[in-house]
Amino acid sequence: MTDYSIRPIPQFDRAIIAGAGMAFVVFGLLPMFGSALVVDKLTMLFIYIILAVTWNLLAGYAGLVSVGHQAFVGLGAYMMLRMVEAGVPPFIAIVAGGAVIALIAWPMAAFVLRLRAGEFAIAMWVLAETIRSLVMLDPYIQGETGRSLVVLNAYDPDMRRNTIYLMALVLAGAVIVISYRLLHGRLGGETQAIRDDEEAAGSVGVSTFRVKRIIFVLSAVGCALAGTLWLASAITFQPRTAFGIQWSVFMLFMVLVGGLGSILGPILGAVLFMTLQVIFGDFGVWYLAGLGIVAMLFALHVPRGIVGLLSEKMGREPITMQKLLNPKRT
Amino acid sequence: MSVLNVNNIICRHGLMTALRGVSLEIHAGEVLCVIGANGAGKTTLMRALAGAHIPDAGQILFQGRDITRQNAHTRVRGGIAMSPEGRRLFADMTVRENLMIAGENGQNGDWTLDRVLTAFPQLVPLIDKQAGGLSGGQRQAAAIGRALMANPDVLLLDEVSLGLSPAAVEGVYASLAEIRDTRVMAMVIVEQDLSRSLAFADRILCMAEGEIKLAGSPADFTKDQITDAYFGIQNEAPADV
Amino acid sequence: MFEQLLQAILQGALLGGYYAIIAAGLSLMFGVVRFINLAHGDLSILGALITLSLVQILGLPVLAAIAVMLPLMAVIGWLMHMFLFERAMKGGFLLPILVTIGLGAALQNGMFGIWGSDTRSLGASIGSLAWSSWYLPGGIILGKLPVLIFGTAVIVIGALHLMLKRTGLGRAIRATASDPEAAELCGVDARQVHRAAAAIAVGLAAIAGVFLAMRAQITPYSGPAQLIFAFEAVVIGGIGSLGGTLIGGIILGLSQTLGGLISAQMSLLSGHLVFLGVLIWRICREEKLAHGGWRAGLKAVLGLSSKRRKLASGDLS
Amino acid sequence: MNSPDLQSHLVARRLRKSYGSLKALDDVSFHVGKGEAVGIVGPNGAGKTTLFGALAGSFPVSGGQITFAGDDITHDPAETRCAMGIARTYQVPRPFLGMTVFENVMVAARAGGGLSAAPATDHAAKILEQTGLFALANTPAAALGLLDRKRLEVARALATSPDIILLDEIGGGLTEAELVQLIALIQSLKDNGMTIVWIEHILHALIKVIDRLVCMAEGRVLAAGDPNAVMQNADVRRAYLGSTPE
Repeated sequence: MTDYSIRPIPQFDRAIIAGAGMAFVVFGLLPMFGSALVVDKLTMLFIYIILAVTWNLLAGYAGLVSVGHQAFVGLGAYMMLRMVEAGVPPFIAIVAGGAVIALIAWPMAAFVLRLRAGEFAIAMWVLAETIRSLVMLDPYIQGETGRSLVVLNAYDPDMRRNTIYLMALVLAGAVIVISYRLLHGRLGGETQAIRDDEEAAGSVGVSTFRVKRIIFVLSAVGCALAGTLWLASAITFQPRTAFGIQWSVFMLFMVLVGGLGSILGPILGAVLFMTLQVIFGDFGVWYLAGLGIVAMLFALHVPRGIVGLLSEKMGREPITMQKLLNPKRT
Repeated sequence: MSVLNVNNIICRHGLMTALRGVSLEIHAGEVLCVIGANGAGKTTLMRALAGAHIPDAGQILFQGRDITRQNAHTRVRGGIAMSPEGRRLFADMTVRENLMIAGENGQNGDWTLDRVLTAFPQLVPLIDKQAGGLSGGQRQAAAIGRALMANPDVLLLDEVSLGLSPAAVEGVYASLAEIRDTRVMAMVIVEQDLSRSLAFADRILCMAEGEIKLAGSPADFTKDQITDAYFGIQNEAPADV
Repeated sequence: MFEQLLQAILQGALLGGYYAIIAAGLSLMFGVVRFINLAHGDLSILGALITLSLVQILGLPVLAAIAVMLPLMAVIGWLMHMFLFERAMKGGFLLPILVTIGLGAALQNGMFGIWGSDTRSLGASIGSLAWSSWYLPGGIILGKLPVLIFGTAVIVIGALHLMLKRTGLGRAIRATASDPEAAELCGVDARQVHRAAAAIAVGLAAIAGVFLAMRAQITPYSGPAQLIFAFEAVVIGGIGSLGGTLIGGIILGLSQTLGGLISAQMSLLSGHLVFLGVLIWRICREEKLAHGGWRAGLKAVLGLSSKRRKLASGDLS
Repeated sequence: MNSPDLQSHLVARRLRKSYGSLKALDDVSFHVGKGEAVGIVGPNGAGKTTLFGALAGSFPVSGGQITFAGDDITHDPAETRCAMGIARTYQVPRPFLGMTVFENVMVAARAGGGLSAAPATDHAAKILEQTGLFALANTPAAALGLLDRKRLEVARALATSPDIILLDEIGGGLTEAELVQLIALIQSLKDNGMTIVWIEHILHALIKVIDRLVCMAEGRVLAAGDPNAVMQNADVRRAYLGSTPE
């Protein structure tokens, strides 16, 4: 019998993880000396990271491409609005408004997850539109006009900005850590097995539907949290923006360019996306058209994104979920 | 004169090698029957000849021209047509439409709808029925008729009698015999029925494990030689079966 | 009240013609090429905007503009299939979705860049057709344009149907849809057939776009909504049949106009709800078949399977 | 050896499965006793693999009933059947291509075997050793050759700790030496009490292990029983060779 052990995390990956931990602390201290503009931009970056990581969980690991997850971004924002209206303190509503979306996504999964690839993608989109129409029926939202989170104006602007910033930072960190931990456990293997071959996964005992449903609900909650944070920083809720298809395009861009189905990919993608937005954002629609073209080119020519290119250079993927067996001949 | 020359082709399905260096020659107007057990590589050979499977190595010459990398539809237009394994009729189209497609996209020649219906009279009452509703024998007749509509110089027929009732097999072979006796087109037939092959073919080819084990005129071999080659047994203890 | 209802039913049915045209293209791509093009709606708007420019800038008559635009759009469809879709299809089911949504974003924003954000319409260029109506007995008013659109839809779908049934290209398309390899073995060049299907699909989208621009205002961002309507019509009518697509379009049109009787907001919503209803019914029926009965099927859909699992006892040592 | 005292473990009664007008399974009844090894042969398109799919729950059947250890499992999904102890391999190997060999086996050990992380690791390592894959544990499944993919099929099925294993043409394409190893492995599984159903074209391999042989053709069972008797059966010879050469 050969003796063995599970190979420990490589040195380089540990360095990245330690670096990320330090970055987290530095970002945590940043409001003490960063300008309001920087804090705002970084808040947006964290929101993008949440979106990219959760969408990657769905598409990259479970193989479910949705172009309707704006439904949850919008719903999260709407829930928060309603909770605050009902008297919940806004900073609590940021988290609660996101979490409560799980109750909607759970029954929804029962139907949408039975659809095949392309149908799932568009059916999600129709659902997003349906939910937007339903939300617009709420008289409080005033149809297309929307509503503002006026309660937040009662807080000191700096305090408000910094609190939202810190919440975004913590939530982004939590989303990264939770998805990392989750994918390292049993669920991660099962999810990838489903992505690679759903029927074969079932035949080795993976409860395919249950696993997909868990991932679906998690991704919904992630998007909803991004939605609440976005509402908290933008203040105004307009159904057309909150439920807009642009969220899907952004998520797609970040994940594709960063690296679909990798841990680092969506984070790198979000950073790159934010950078591009700061530099080229002034070009308006041409910038957005460019994003579409770049996403298309990456999908066709660099399907594993920046992380794929990095892996080729390094000879292995940085920060994988791979578990390796270390044989020690005895 | 040889119409088709196959030189040492190798075909892989992903990681599995289905043909391990097969060479053969097909003469104009001759009938060649390919026999062998499941997994011997017969169907892959047929698909390689038809252009549905491009070989990983080797060469295929048709009337002296290299067609190794030519795709299936170009070969049909050049004069090689196949009735594939499983018939593969277009189920929601009528028999007439199934036949017309090959007629419209194949070579010109004297195989027309009328002639196919004369050769396969069982198709006459079915001509406007959906192909999906036909019985096994009718399907086979339609599939062979479809290949004939392309007016090929080489007609490839995979698994002719598989799944057919004895009466249907008789019917199909009666029609094939007429075509054979005109000696206009070469036929390559994959046939599981050994005695049928021996009776019908000018030459037989026995395959096992992706190689040709035996080739020649049926008269040249004993029954035991053929059965052994069929099961891929070479000078081993006789099998228990 | 009764008149209003009748009026709504008529309008809804006529509107269905428009949906059927755009849906027919989507359905053709899905049925023949097995490819879902998420930029289908945006291509429809592109066709409309090109027509608009030909009319308003070059001063072409509307029909001439359409005659110039249609072949152009068909060529665009052909080329897109050749350079984008064929490659995307090789990458499994993920890539087509990713590529076409990227294409959609590029098209929408590119069109915005070229044509600007103003809402536009062909309504002004088609004279009295845009607003004149027939007055039927019983107070029913029938707009000439909706009737024209519906009539064209029936003709276009009928022509498409005849083309598929009666012509060599049609047979080749159907054969390729049913079994691309068997079609190849009959001498059909499946790749060219796929490209031709893409060209026809984009052409249909463009016709629909022109009609949309005639009866309503469009913006570069109107495409996604059209895609959704097309998809809804296809699913309601059942994938793979042109007649079904027409019926699906009419049902969608009816649900929207009838919903519109309740309130303006209910119009789109009721269309979506009918679509979701059909989808849910279809899923439940599939599960019923798989699980041997409605109750077991419904339980399976909701994940309430009551069967207790036993752990395997056999272990090897 | 259709001995009546064998408790029937997995039983299929009058299974039907149609794809359009094609009857892939046409009233097939099949049973295997606990600890028994049954071989299945038949020409291409006989419905052998479809029978496996029906038994393992890969798709719903059009009619008929399947029971396992007395429970009706006709409408249970594949994962439930796997957890109950039915494992299958695929004729064309279907490894999880994005994962390593070890990870492939781990998924099966955890999901199908119901083991938690540490025991699953031990179990997986043991099975990798047993199937000769240990040295390849960290190789991506996509990089495996056909033979190793077939080994991985067996390893993954074994990792779910099954009572009964359905093996679909795992011997095809192997060299004679590899075949000997494979036969030894299957024999050892049988000796440890595992029930085995094995589809195989390589008759001489099959016959070394099995107690009973079933021959299928055109979606039906042509003959079943003692392997030699089945192979002498006139229907079987006709299905395989056509009418025998005179």
